[in-house]
Formats: sequence, structure tokens, C-alpha cells
Amino acid sequence: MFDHILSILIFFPALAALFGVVVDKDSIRAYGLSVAVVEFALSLMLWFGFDASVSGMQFMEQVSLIPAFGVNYIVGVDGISLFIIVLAAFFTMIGIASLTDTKNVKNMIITLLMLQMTMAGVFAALDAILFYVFWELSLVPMLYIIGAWGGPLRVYASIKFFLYTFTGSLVMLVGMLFMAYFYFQATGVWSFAILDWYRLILPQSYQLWLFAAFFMGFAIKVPMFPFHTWLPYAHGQAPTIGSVMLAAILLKMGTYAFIRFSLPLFPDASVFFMFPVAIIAVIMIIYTAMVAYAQEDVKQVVAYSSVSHMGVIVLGTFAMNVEGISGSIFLMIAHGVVSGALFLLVGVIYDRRHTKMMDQFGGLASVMPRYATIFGLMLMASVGLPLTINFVGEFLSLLGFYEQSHIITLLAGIAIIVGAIYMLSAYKKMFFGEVTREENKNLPDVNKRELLALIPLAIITVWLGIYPKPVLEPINNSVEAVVQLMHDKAITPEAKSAIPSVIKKDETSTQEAH
Amino acid sequence: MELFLYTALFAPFVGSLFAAIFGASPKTIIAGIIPSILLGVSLLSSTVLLVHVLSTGEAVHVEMMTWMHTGNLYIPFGFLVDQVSVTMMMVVTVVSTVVHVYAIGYMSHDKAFNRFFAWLSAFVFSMMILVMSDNFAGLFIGWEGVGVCSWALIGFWYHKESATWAANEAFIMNRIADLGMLIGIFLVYWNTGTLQYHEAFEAMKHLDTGILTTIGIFLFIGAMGKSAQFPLHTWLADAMEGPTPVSALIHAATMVTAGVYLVVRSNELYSLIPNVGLFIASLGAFVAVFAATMALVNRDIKRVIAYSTLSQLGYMFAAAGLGAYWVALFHLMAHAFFKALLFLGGGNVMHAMSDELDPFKMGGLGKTMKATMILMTLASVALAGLFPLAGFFSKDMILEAAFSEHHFIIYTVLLFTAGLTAFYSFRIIALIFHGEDRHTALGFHPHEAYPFMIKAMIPLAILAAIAGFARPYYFDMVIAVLPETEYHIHSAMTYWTMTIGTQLFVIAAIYFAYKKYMSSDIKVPDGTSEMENSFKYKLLINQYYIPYFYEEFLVKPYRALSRVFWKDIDMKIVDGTVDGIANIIYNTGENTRGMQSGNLSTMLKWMVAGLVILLSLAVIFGLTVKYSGV
Amino acid sequence: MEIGLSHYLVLSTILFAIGLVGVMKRKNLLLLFFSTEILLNSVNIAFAAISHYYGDLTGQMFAFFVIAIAASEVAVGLGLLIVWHKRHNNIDLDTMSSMKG
Amino acid sequence: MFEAIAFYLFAFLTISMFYIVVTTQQALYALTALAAGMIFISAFFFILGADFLGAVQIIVYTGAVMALYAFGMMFFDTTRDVKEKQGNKFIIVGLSTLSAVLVVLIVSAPIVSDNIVALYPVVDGIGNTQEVGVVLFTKYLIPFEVAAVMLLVAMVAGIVLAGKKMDLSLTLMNDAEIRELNEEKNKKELS
Repeated sequence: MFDHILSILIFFPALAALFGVVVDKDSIRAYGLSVAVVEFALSLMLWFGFDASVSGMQFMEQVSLIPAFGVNYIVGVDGISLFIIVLAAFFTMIGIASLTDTKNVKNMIITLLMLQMTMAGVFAALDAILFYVFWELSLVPMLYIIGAWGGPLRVYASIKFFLYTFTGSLVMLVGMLFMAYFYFQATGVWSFAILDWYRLILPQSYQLWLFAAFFMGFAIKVPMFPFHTWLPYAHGQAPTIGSVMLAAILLKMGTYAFIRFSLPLFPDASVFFMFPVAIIAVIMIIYTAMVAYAQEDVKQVVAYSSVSHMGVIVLGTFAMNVEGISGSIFLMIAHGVVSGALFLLVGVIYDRRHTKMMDQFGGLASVMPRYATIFGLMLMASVGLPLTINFVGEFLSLLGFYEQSHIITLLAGIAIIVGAIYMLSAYKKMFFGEVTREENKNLPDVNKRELLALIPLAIITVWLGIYPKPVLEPINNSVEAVVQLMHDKAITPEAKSAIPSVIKKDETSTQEAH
Repeated sequence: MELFLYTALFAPFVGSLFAAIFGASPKTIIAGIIPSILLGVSLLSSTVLLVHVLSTGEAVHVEMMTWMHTGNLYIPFGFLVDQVSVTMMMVVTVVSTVVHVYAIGYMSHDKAFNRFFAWLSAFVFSMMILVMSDNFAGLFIGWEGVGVCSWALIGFWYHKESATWAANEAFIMNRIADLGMLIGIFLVYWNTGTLQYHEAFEAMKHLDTGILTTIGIFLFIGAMGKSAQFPLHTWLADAMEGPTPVSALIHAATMVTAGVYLVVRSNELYSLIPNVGLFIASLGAFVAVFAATMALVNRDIKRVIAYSTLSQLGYMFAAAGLGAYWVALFHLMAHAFFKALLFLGGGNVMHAMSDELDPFKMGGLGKTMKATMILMTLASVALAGLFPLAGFFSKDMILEAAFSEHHFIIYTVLLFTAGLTAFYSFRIIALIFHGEDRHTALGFHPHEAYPFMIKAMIPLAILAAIAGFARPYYFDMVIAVLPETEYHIHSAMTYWTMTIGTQLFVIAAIYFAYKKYMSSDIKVPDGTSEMENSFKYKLLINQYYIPYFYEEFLVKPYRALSRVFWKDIDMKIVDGTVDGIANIIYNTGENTRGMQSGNLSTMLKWMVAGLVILLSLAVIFGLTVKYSGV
Repeated sequence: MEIGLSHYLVLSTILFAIGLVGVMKRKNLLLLFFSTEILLNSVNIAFAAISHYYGDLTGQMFAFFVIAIAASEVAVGLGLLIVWHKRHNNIDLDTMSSMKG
Repeated sequence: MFEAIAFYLFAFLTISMFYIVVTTQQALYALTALAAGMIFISAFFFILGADFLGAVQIIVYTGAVMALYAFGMMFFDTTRDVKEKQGNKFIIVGLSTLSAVLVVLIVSAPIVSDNIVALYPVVDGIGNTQEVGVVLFTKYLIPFEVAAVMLLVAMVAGIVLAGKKMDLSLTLMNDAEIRELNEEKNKKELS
């Protein structure tokens, strides 16, 4: 059963989407939901079949595609990618379940299933070309979702989204080709397999250039300052479901790729670029948080808050130690859950009032108490309250980076202040005060379908905040392997000292025990 | 004992959940009663633990489960009940039980009754985590938890703009301090490799003083926010927008003392860095007098009491900073009782006066509200530090500590503040309960609170009266974990002079307050009197213009800067660059499409031109290769 | 005076340049075809010359295929030209601008 | 000596013929000059010992291609001159000269002559035609066949294109008639 589970996970939704074309319009919703449920069940099976104590890749599959150039279909998961895959399947499921009645529901569901294929593919791919293919393919459904169901500026937003990220990815592709070429030079064999590349130690000058090339692709995807401007447009114009998928899963591709590619392939360059990247991350955190505070549209607040949180994730990634990287991976999941939920919540009010402007609301807490409660919970999670999911990630990320730089961490820590400022002021504008507008007086509270999507998210938010172990433990084991690999590969003395060795510490501790 | 520990901890949580179930439904009296009963259970469990700790002298330590474990970081949910935390637990559970019972009456007309109890119990739960945790991370959970509950409770009447504003202000200002705390925690982790109190403090003994100083400062920044020390103090007065039971429980008795608790808890750290301790003591003394002066003129009962709280927190920090940790903790306990009592009394007055807070509009309320008057006077006497009430014992110890440590400036400041405290406390007592009846003319018809509310306050009154006598037993208990610093003034003569002198000074201040505010010519100030136009008065009533300063120089610039960042930098510069690049590419295409004229002749010319360019390149490269010597 | 490879190549280049002038200058489509013939022939000379001076037949082979291509080009090109002429009654280059971008 | 005289003579003739082709206003003159130029080029082939190529040049170009052009020209009204608006002559001549100079520079560079080694050396004592035949039908057999197919395709294409509606002259019909014709055709296709 488990032999081909990853391929099934990747291609089952695609196949189902193809069959979906012939499904009757009235039953497409049930069809899509059942496919998504099966997919989610499969991803849960993957989780239960996953051996948390093993740090390497599991459920590996390999099929040769272009043997002459070493392009293979290789998929596999480790603790780093496992949970994002599960999260992707989960969000596809609740996304379809909570889908409101839009035009062309059939197309939307088919598109979402295709999107699910690309998301599962990106995070499972262990071959650079395969990764690239899924990476680019994921743009297409998103382009369609924004372009077809978006707001008035949808064409501009979707084209900007597509071209911007596509440009970055092309630079990344060039980097990949060079990497493969260097591998060929070193070994005489062509290979695009990431695990093969892990074994290659490059001179620092090569690393710097390749790091920069990969960085372009990843940074735009994350999106890092100053490449972030496509995001507010994409979120602003996308329909609710589009924003949810974009924020929850697609943005994570960038940070995931940092951990999968940049860090283990170019440890010296990563250390070399650590401070520039960290400074960018700090700018992202503070600057976009301030921009978020100035917004008038609640969806834009959430959109900019995403950028701010992604800054913390990037910072944690570049902490280069187990605490920081584990924290950033955990924060990816946390931010996926929380921002996804926040976008869903914004969608709830948008469905009722057809506006997202905060000055149109006010006093909603008394009209829609359940809505206000769930929003409040997600708000608290977003500002990083302990015992919610975000705190674990943020705490670990910042803790990790504190070892590298005190000042930068102090600046990045301002995130918890500015985050509170924009979130609370947005909440105040929407929910507090008197109900001033007539049309707000009789708004219905969240209905069953919306609760169906929101309650699981709320439960996850609290559950993983209190008991992160089931997720954190597999992550930790895989991250330890990555950090050890980086430590072993590092050639410059700065990098050797910046990246701690996991094994060495164990040895010294055992020595002390003697 | 574990069972009692968990009961003490989780009973408020269960109560909170219970009330939350009814959260959105209209008032259900059961949603108030059940949490109160559960708090009583928690109080009983805490008492059992207190007895256990007293009798055996051993701390109860349990580890419930792992929270975070990655790399070398290991944070469990661990709980420790030792002499310090059991004191705090007693304070928290006693005050909160009383406040819960009181609030059933106080909030009985509020339509969000159930929500109130859900949050109030949640607050108690967070506070219990804060005081019972055995590591810094757990402390931080409680720390933030009480922050959120405080936010929700200050902004409880969310339709009021001022309430929500105050709630956000409190939360954000606390967050600023929390950042300091977080950094402190990071420092502890990276220098000691653990966050468990015991192991961390053990490891700190071998650390460099510089690092310890940094840790101490950052942790204290965290404490400053929660305990509203200068310059992060403005939120506390604004927090009085919340319902009065909230003010009593959170902003007087428990949450604001968390900072003191943190310093006391970290006594092993602060003992190693006396310089930081001195700074804390100086700041404490400064805040004591600073807040007391603002309390002198304020015309809002709750704000006066809030400033008084601030001032008393200054006392506690002064004591803790001087190394008299047990004195600080003792004052904390005594203060919790009488200050909560004072607030609840204030709540009665507020109810009676239909939420009017200006004492100048009251006067002569003592006739209708005898019980409240007695209780509030008792609390004020205790606050002023008159023998034999609790305040006397605790405050006197702080003065003694300052004196015998030879910090005479701090001593003088604190002594002076004691006089101010007595003055402003009795100023409002006099204005509210004595003197001419000014309220009837304004159309108020005061009435006494429900009898059960008064009864609920009585335990606090008793404790405020007699807690001072528990000092020797208390001392014997806490020295197990806190440094044993007994203060002995060198001669009995000095001691008695000081004590009696202080008492006389305080009595004089009280007499002065009564004399000034009992007179019959007190009117509702209308901004015309000479005093109201004096610079001193303006400075004090405007809180030294600090909120004004924050508004003008921090909030407004932040807002403006955010707008600039969004409209100008993000939209124009960053996005403009992106769109600019796109436009350049687009325009290049637009401009060069003239080349594609459709005329074959022209196109052929372009082709030949391209050929010439390619050939030239070939020649150039050929020459470069030839002459570059390769 | 010995005639070397360079002579032939220079001649070929001159003819090619003339062909280029024709290609650029002529507006009559028929004459444009003529000019392309010149271009092809000038290259043929170069092929043949190189073939001769290096004693290698490949050049001639190429020239041979060039001639074949030229012949087919003429056949198709003339056919198109006739169709165009039938439709528009002229073969002036300047009147053709349907490819304007 | 004889070779040099022949080279310069024919060079002069070819250049002047082709010059006439690109300058003359008369299509007929151009055609005649082109035919003459082709024949003169074949002279070079003979000088260079490529007898077969020379023969092919005369047969194919002067025989077939020129005849084709001549027939083609019968379709056009050659008396009606095409008005040739001229752009900047300087650009045309300049570009051509420049490219010529550059090519000369390149071919005269010493680097070119050093790297050439004969792949299929000319064998002494065997006639050129025989050599060509051997190479053509061994090494270049497939290209040869492809070229043959290409010629066939070109022939078919030429016939189809030129021979379409030989009975109609679209130029002599007015617009209405053409439309009628098209409609008729559409109807036929629909039925």
C-alpha cells in the first residue's frame, strides 16, 4: 500500500479532475468533496505510515524519465515536507467544503484539484527538474483562479502574479542547470536528483552565484521584500478560496525550497548571505507590519501580515541551527493554518456585505458573536499568543536566530509588537464600537458550512499550540540531519562555526557523562 | 499533592469553559455561580498545598507533559509549588474568589454576564500558570495569557470607544515589555542551555556579570510592562475603563504584581547583580512618588486607586531591588487584599452613582452606604500604613530595609510618598462619604449594594486587617527559598523614632486631607478656580503630559509613517519599480514594432544590418582572441 | 601572377555585396528573386574555389545542393508570384504590408 | 598567366552583368544580364576544374531557371514598370560594402587557412564527373535523395500555385464577380 502512496497522492487528484469534466454540474460539489476527502485520508495515511524516528527520505519512488541527462521522477518525504503535504490536502478539502456558490463551480473544483496535484508534487519532488515542473505548474491553476473569479483588477493582478513569479523561477532554472552541470563535471554523470546534489561540495565562489540564482526564484515566491508587491494585488483580487490556498500553501513553497535547496546545497553561501537575508527579513517584518497597519481593506491587512510572518520564517530558516529551522518549518504550518483561517474569515464577511473595507463595519461583535470569537482566536494566534500554534514557531525561530545575532533578533522581535498593533486595530475597527450602519444590523452569524471549515482550523490552532510534539518531533529529526549535513559540507571556517554540529554535541555530552 | 495541584490549576479553566459555553446566550446566573464555586475549589486546593508546604517545607514539583522539544531545547509543562508560588496562589485564589462572588452581583444587569465570567476565570487560570510554572517559558505562557484576558476584560464593554482603545493600549504596551522578556528568555537559554528555573539559576552562578546584567535588565523590562512601571505606566490608568471587578482582580491584586513576582522568582539572578537591583529600587521609588503625585489631583475614583496601585508597585520594586525579596512579596500580598477591597468598594460607589466617577459630585454618601464606607475606610487605613493593619507591617518593612541598607534617598522618597498616599486615599474617602451632599442636586439616588456583595468583601477586609500579624510565620516559611534578609535598625531608639515618626506623619496627612475636603464649600470644580489653572495642577491632571507625549510623538508619527510606507514607499517606489520594469519592456516592444513595418525591403535592410553586426562581432572576437595572447 | 583562393573569395564577396544591394534596393519582386540568385551564385563560386584549393570535393557537393535549392525556390517562388499577381495585379513590394506589426 | 587573364576577364564580366541586374529598370534586361552572368560563372567552375558543376550550372540555371523566369514573366505586364521608390542609397550601399569588407577580413585572416583538411580528397587521374558521382552516391546519397524529393515537391507546388484557375483572371474581374465566385464555392463546400 505504502509503496506508491506519494504518486497516488500526486496524481489521484489530477485524474479525478480529468474525470470531473464529465461529472454532472449538480453533483460536482459532492464529487469534488469526496475526492478531496479521499486525498486527505491518503495524506493522513502517509503521516501514520511515516516513521518519525527516521531522519531521511521515506516512501521514495524512482522512475527514469530522461536517462541521458539524469532526469528522473523521484519523490519522497521527510519530516520537513510531510506536514506541508498533509496541510495542502487538508486545505483543499476544507476549501472545497466551504466553497460558496460562485459561477462555474465545476471549473473551480477541477482547478482546485489540479492545484492540489501541483502542491503535493512540489513538496514531494526530489528531482530538481520535477520540482521545477510542479513549481511552475502550480502557477497555472492559481492564475486561472485569480483571473476568472477575481475582483475588478483581476487581469492585472493575475498577470502580475504570473509574470513576476515566473521570472524569478527562470533564474532559478538556470541555477539548477548550472548545478547539474557542475555535478556532471565533478562526477561525469548527469543527475538532477537533489539527494545526489547533497553530496557535492562546491567551491565558495560557485556557491555564491548559485545561491543568488536560487534566491531569486525563492525570494519572489516567499515573497521577500522588495519582491512582495505582487502579493497584495493577488490577495486583493483573488476570491476567498484563492487567497486561502495562496497564503496557506503556495507561499510556503519558497521557504520550503530554501530549506530543501539553498541551505544544504550551499552552506557556505548561506552563511555568507545570512546577514543580508536576515536584514531583509527584518525589513519585511517591521515594514510590512506598518504597511498592514495603514490598510483600509481587511483582506490587505491579512495579506501584508502574511508577508510579515514570512519574514519570521525566513529568519528562522537562516538561523542555521536546529531550533531555528525547526521553528521556521513549524511556523510555515502554523502560518498556513492561521492565515488560511483568517482569509476564510474575511471571506465570510465579504459574502455577506460584498465589501472588505473596514470602515464599512464596526460593532460586529454584537451582531455576529460566534464570528467575532473565531476571528478573535485567529487574531490571537496571528499575534503569536502562547498556546496557539503560531507561538511555537515564532518562539523557536527567534530563539534560533538569537544565537546568530542579538540585535537582529531584537529588531525582528518587534514583530510581536507591530503584529499586535495592526491586528488589534483592525479587530477594533471591525468588531468593536457601536453598530453604525443599518445594513450591518441584521447580518447572520457564521453558518454551518463555514463552521465546518473554521472549527477544524480552530482546533488545530489550539491543539498544536499546546501539544506540538507530533509535528515537531519528525521535523526535528529531519532538521538535525540537514544541519549535520550542512556542517559537514561547510568549507569556510565561518560557516563551520556558524552551523553547529548536531553529532558533536552529543559526543561531548556523552564524554561528560563518562 | 499532585491532585491538589492540578485541581488548583485547572478548576478555573473548567469554570471558564463552562461559562464560555453560555458565552453567546443571554444572562444565565449559573454561568457565574459555577465558576465561583470552582474557584472556591481552587482556593481550597491551594490552601491544602499551603498547609503541605508549611508543614513539610518541601516544594511540590510535577511535570505534566512535553511542550516543545527540538534541538537542545526542552520545555515541559512543569509546575512547581514552593513557598513563593504558594503565596501567590493563595493571593490569586482568595482575591479572585471574592471578586467572582462580588461580580455576580456587580454584573447582574449586564447582558454579557456569561462572557464576563468566561474571561475572568480564564484570567485566573492564566495567572495560576504564571505563578505555578517551573520554567520561564511556562511563565511566559501565563504572562501572555493574562495579557489577553486583560485585553478582553478592559475592552469588555466593546461598544465604548474609550474602552477598546484602552484595551489595545494595554495589550500593545505590554507587548513592548514582552519583547524584552522574550529576549531575556533567549539570553537565559543560550547562556544556560535550559529554561527551568532551578537549572538556569544554578548555571547562572558561573556566568559573567555582564551577561547576567543583560539578562537581568531584559527580564526586568518584561516586568516593567506588566507592572506598569515608568515609562510603560500609562496603560494602567486607562485600563480603568474595564468593569470594576476586573480592576480589582487584574489591575490591583494579581496581574500587575506579576512583574514583582518575576523579580522575586529570579532573586538568585538579581542577587548576583546588585547594580541592576539598585536601578530597580530607584525606579520603584521614583514610580512610587511619581504615581502618588498624579493621584493627588485626579477626579476619577478608579484612576486615583489605579495610581495608588502604581505607587504601591513602586514600593514593591524598591523592596525587591534592595534585595528584600520576602518583604516585596509580603507587601504584594497585603496590598492585594486591601487594594482589591478598595476597588470593590469603589465599585459599590460607582453602582450607587450610576457609573459616575467624579468624587466631587458625591459627598455625604456615608449616610446611605454605611457598610461600603466602613470597608473602604478600612482599606484606606491599611493602604496608608497605619497600625495595626496589614499595610503598616509591610510598608514599614520596606522603609526599614531602605534605611538599613543606607539608601537614604530612596528612604526619604518612600517616606514622603507614604504621606502622599495617606493624603490622596483620604481625599477621596472624604469627598465620597463625608461632607456636604452634592449628589442629590445632580439627580443621583444612591443605594447600597446587594448584601451578598458586601459579605463577599468581608473576607478581604479581615485579611487586610490581620494579614500583618502573619509576618513572622510568613517569614519562617519563605526564607526556605528567598534570601534571609532581616533588617535590624541599629538601636531600638532609632527604630521607635522612625516608626512613630512615620505614623505621626501619616496621621497628619490624613488629618490634612479630611480638613481640606470635608469643608462645606467644596464644589464641583468647573475649571475656573485658581488652583485648577496653576501649572502644577495642570501638569498633574495631565499626567505630566506623558500620554500626550506618546500620542503626539509615538502614535501619530507611527500612523503617519505607516501611511507613508504604504502609499509612497510600497505603492510608489517598490511597486513602481516593478511596474516600471514591466513598462520598460512593454514600451520597448511598443516602440520597436515600427521595425516590423510589413515592408519586405525594410525588413531585409534590418536583416543586413544584423548581418553586419554579427560579422563585426566575429571580427572583434577574432581580434581579441588573437591579441589577448591566449 | 598566380590566382589564389583569396582572389576567388574576394570576387565572391563582391558579387555577394552586389546581391545584397539588389535585395535591399529592388522593389520589383521578380528582380528581388534575381538578386537572391546572385547571392546564391556568389556563394557557389566560393564553394567551388575552396573545393579546388583544398582538394576536397565537399565544396562542390554543397554548391550542387545549393543549385538544387535555388531551382526549387524559383519554382515555388514564381508560383506564389503568379498567384499574387493574379489577385493584386502588381508585384510591387511596397504594396505588401499585411505583416505590419 | 592564361588562368589570370581568364579570371580577371570573367570577373569583370560577371560583376558588370550582375551590376546591370540590380540597377536596370527593365525586367527584360535584367533577365538577360542574369542569364549571361550565370554562364560566366560557369566559366569559373571550369577554371577551377569542377567540370561537372560547370555543366550543371549552365543546364540548370541558364537552361531551366532562366526559362522558368522567362515563362513567368509572360504572366506579368512587363511593360508596366514597377515604380521603385528609393530610400537612402547610402544605407544600402554602405551596408553591403561594410559586410563585404568584413567578410574579406574574415576570410583573409590566417586562422582560416590553417584548419582545413580535405575530407574527400580529389584523386588525380580520374575525371571530375566520376569523382563527383562516387561521392554523391556514397556519402551524400541521402541528401541527394532528399534534394530530389524537394525538387519534386517544388515542382508540384509550382504547378498547383501557378496553374490555379488558369481560365480565370481575377484581376480582370470586378469585386462583385469575385464575391459571387466565392459564394458559389462556399455553397459547394457546404453541400
